[in-house]
Amino acid sequence: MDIQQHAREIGLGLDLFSCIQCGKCTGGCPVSMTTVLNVRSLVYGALIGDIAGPIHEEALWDCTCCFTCVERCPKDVRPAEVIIALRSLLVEEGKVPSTIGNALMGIFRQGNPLGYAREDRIAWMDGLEVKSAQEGCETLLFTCCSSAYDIRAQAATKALVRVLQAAGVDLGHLGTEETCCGNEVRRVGEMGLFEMLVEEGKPLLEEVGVARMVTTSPHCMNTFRHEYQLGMDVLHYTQALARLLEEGRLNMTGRVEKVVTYHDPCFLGKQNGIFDEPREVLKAIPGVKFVEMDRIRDRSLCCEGGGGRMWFEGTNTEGRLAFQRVQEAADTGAEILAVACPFCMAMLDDAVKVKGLSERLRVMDIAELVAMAL
Amino acid sequence: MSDNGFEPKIVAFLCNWCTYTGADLAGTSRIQYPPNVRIIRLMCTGSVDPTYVLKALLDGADGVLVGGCHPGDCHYQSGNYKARRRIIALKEILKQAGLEEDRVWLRWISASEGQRFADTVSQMTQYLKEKGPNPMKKEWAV
Amino acid sequence: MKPRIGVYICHCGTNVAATVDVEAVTEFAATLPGVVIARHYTYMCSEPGQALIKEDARTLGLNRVVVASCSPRMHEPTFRAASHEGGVNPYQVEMANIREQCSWVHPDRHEATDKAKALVYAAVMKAAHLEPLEEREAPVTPGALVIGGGVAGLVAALDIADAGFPVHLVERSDRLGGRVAELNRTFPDLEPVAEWLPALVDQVRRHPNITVYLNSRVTDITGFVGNFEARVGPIEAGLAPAQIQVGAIVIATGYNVFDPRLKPEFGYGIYPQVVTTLELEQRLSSGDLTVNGKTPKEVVFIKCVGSRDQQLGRPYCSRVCCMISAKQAQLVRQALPDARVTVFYMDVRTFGKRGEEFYDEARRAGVRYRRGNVSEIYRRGERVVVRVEDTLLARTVEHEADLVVLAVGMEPRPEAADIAALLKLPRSADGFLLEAHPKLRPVDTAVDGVFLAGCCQGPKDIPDTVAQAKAAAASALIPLMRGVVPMEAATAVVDPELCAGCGMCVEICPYSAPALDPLWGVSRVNAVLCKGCGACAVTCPSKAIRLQHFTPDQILAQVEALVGW
Amino acid sequence: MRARIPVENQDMLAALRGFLQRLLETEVVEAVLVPMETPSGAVTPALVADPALLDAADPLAPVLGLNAARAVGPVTIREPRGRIAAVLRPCEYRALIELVKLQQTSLEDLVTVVVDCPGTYTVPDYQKMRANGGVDRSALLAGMRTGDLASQAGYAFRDACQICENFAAVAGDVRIEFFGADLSEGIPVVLADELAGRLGLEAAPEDGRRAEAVDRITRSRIQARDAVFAEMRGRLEKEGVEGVFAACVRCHNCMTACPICYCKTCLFKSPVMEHEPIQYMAWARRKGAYRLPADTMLFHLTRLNHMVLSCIGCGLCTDACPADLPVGRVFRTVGQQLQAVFEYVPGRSVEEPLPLITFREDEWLEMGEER
Repeated sequence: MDIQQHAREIGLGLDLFSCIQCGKCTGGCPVSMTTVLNVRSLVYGALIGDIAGPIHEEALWDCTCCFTCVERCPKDVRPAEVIIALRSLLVEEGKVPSTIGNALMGIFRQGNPLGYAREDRIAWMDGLEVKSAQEGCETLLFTCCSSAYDIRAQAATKALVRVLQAAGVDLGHLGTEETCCGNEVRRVGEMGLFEMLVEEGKPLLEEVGVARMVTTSPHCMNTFRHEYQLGMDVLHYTQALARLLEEGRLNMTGRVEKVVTYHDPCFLGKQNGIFDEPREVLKAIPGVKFVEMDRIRDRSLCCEGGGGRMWFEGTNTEGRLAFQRVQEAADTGAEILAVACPFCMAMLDDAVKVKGLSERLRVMDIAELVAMAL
Repeated sequence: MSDNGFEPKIVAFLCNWCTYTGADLAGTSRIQYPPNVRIIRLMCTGSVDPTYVLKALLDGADGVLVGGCHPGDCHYQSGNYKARRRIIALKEILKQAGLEEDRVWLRWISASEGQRFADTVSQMTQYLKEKGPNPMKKEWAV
Repeated sequence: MKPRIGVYICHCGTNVAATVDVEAVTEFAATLPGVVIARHYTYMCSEPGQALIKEDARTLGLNRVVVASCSPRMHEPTFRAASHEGGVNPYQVEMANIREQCSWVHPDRHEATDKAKALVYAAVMKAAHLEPLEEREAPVTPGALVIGGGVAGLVAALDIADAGFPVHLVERSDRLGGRVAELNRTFPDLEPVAEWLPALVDQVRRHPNITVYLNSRVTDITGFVGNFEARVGPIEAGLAPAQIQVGAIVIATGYNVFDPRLKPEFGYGIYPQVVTTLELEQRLSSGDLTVNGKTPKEVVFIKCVGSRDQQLGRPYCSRVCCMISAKQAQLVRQALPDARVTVFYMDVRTFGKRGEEFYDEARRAGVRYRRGNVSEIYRRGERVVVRVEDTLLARTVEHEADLVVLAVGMEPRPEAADIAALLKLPRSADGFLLEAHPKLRPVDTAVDGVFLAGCCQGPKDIPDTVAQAKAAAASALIPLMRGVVPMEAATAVVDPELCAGCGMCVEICPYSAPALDPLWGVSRVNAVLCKGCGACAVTCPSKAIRLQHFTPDQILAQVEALVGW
Repeated sequence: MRARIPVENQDMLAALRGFLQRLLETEVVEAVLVPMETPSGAVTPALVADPALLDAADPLAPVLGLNAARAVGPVTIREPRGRIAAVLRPCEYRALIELVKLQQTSLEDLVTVVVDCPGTYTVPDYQKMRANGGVDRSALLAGMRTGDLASQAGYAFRDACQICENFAAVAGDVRIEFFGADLSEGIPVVLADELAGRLGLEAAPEDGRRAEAVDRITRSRIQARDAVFAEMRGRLEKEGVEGVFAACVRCHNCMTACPICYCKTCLFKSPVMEHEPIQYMAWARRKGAYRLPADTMLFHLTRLNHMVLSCIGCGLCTDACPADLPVGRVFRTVGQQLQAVFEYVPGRSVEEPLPLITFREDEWLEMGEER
């Protein structure tokens, strides 16, 4: 197969020669126990230019791009990039799972993976006054496609806008010009589309001329920070809320008398080191009793929503990590599992229903909890 | 090219630990280069007095090569950094005083860079051949 | 004295003579000012060649010798010695490099001969200006300073003291013995530390030549090989510091163990089941291996914690963890015969004497070695789960354990940086103190008279530490036993009549060799500190300070010869 | 603090003398180094310990025969010494700062009194002016007020003064400011609060016209300076330094007059530069002819190399040259370029290290690495 021919190029291009095959990558890979994907083997295959043994094409799509393998590698190798490079080859050959293909098409045509109409991107604003960023604002709010279109996520988006406005933030939004950030596009290996999104998105964002952008999703924040080279401060909304708290601008007069635990999103925590701000915000909500799960921060468990997995079930639909995760949350005695990412919201909300935990546990966005306390 | 059989004279001030040894290596490796360069061994480029360079130029040397250890490699910790400033100052003075600063070359050449030493001498010889003789060679009133 | 110069052109077999017309060069040399005799010979470095120089020097009354042959980096010492035997000052010998920088690189006979003449001309001109120099010596203060009271410091101090010299041993903590005192038994013999360390400490404490300073640190060091002055300050404030004079210094400041909190994936500090190898030593000493009141059934060792890790800036192997793990795994097997003991490793490096055998013994004792670098630890009930890919199975496993031991690596002590700053000692990128040469001078440092022992130079086990301590002691004894240290002859000197006291030479010298005399306001060079780089001489506009053997008149004479020829 | 030195009867000189006398009487200092008029009418620096003799002090005499920074050196260089005040022009103060870095003088126990300078005349011109009706000081003071400075009819300011853009007192323990000052309420002075207290001076508001006057003169001086630089560069390019200095008689007067040239014995007067008789023959044969004394251009180029970075532009070298060579102009022209390369301003601050005894590892990284 073609992948075999390209393996050597991948090995050279990603400078895999530091790899000592210690297995730390695969040992930490959240899906390595449920699928045949073994990232260490792939690195080895790419390194020696013989990938025929370890490759299992469909399993390549199991990777959630949580980057635990990258964060843990003692030799500064970036194992996940091998998977992305191999996906890229599959994309070029058109060997993409149909659901992922549809998502990419939706982004290409309508600027969102759900394929909804571009005009409907601001439907969530119904009942809110949000300024057009193009007319000038202090802070640009960037809504993830999920935050804009997904009904459950929309509620969190609305709550966030109410909270930010209550704190006096001069907020603007790109309106229907807002387009998918492409974080997952790059990670499923569609490099051409990703480059196009950057080429079109970067001038749009920069022309607004704001010093600060706040994203609803850690995924958008990640690509804007590391792959767009924007001349602005890109914050996740939990960071923005923590700052507002510190400046005394966020006043919560209500109470949320609940036991709350928190799930670290991989793109916020492991990949960008933002562990404390979400916790600070939750602990500041009057009435909240905050409890921790065992696997948190650097050792958090992935929800399996990243890296294109929002659009692809995976080769093992039984042993979902989200099922484990909601059980762990329920075991802490928490009534609310707080999240800070629309993908985590979708995956965990679903898992609560499947595991029959709806009576005991609710999945809520941090912004929703703060809004309840306004 | 204005060769005309003109053979430039290059005086080289080389540090003992790097470039002089590099020149020795060019020798033991039998790497040929033009005989136009004549070497004066000093312990360190930090001891190359600009007055020596001026003297050579005013006497009529067609070129002066100062060779030392690469930055960070000085046997005496920092002699090459000091030399760098002095040569920069000297070249600026030469330029301002209407003398030809491009006759003075500073090069970092390590003990293992025999080839680089030979290449440098070849380049400099060729450059000076094209540039022509130092006018000071005939100037008696200096 | 009017120059009487002998010039000797070497054929170097055919190396020079095949390309350079040695006879023509010799004839030319004979015409140069001051030249009394010019000869050429097949091999000047041979016995008869050297005899020629000696003989001429005596019979013709030579006071300068010029040898045109190979690079001075090759045979300058040879010809200096030969000339000296003939009564010529060794510093009035000059060489013209007509082999490496002439015959070997310029094939044209005419060109090579012409250049050889120029080089000989310049050498003769310089020789005429050369001054006689004296190789002098400075007396040495008998005594050594040993910094650090661990095994390395103890052994080094004992050896120097046994050789009859006073030793000042400075230790930060309130006891001697260092890290080894925290250990239970040592590999590969499983000998209890208690059987030999207290005796070593006692020997040091009772030694009449050793003064021990506990709770103390070195706050200042000045001087140079043979004559260092150090200030030893008590860490507790209020006590008076001691000022001590020594001829040599041994640094034995040891190491710190890696703090595994910097690898958060292991949950160290969160789970009581997770301990370090150093903590297990203490548990083995006390005999209490229980966790949460229960005897462990599953014990896991994790290797390379804080070693071989680029992310943490600790790319090096700590060299002892594989043996420590093998040792502790065996001891755990002995203590808990019912427990399963598993070691997760990236590579097993049990090198050295009895190393591989010790690894064999560990496996034969029932220790299971599984290849895989543990990625994560989390809780499951009363146990913890070690999540790791067994790379030989290519399968990720969740290995439940009651006790997890992290084989933590070594890292430089922060105090070593202070000592390095005091003495201007270089450190390698990993922060350990740097030896002068990795092969030939492994216990020396860039500063003469300062030596390294033990883990301050890099991770090592006890036998290597002791070997290095004994080597450092022996090296430190060289200046102490000689009683004198040689001084560079070609140092800078100041003409006080010319010196205006501007202090620029003081500013520019990296070795603090020149200093302004407070009484006379002129610069003076401490010849022992001067390394002869000559940076000072360039700085001085009136050339009141000059580097001997490379003086302006000597170099300008060379310039004139080379341009003039 | 800003204060005013009281003036009576419009007599500025008397006011300044009074100020200096106050320094002595209040025991701020034990002596004052100040330009004094000798009984025969010459002006020279002198160290004055007797307040009564300060009646001959003339800090406003527009003449510069030597750079007083050189005179400060011997009286401050080491302990024991007296506490003194030194009255200096800005160029003298800058030379002093350079000499501090070269450890030829010390700021310890020294009160520097820096006076705004309208420009000075050479010693011969000044003597001639005195003999022919005197120097019109009120015209100079008026010019300093308005920024409309002109030299006296029939005379020109010294060559260096005509292109001097650093004529205003901007540093020193005491700054005496004439530029832009209307002087009716006294002479503006800037000094430390503590010193003002000891001298009994009270705070006074700023005039506000100083910047305007200084700016005006600066602009015209820079214009003149740049014209000189352009002309000098043209000459150096065309004739080379050997052409510009062709008429040098090797008297070394430039070196003697230079306040920065601090060597006890110049390298070019030392045995290093003595040659064997046959060496001269070799040169003469090689070039056909050989200029004597030898090494004349080497002398000038080496002097440039040794001290052009510290050249503060007082121009005394030019005045000292018997062959009327534009020594100062060459030094200033070359100096401007070189000082810019090292971002060095001579005389600005003792904190700025001399460029050639310091270095940074991360500078000129491409230098020497050419392939």
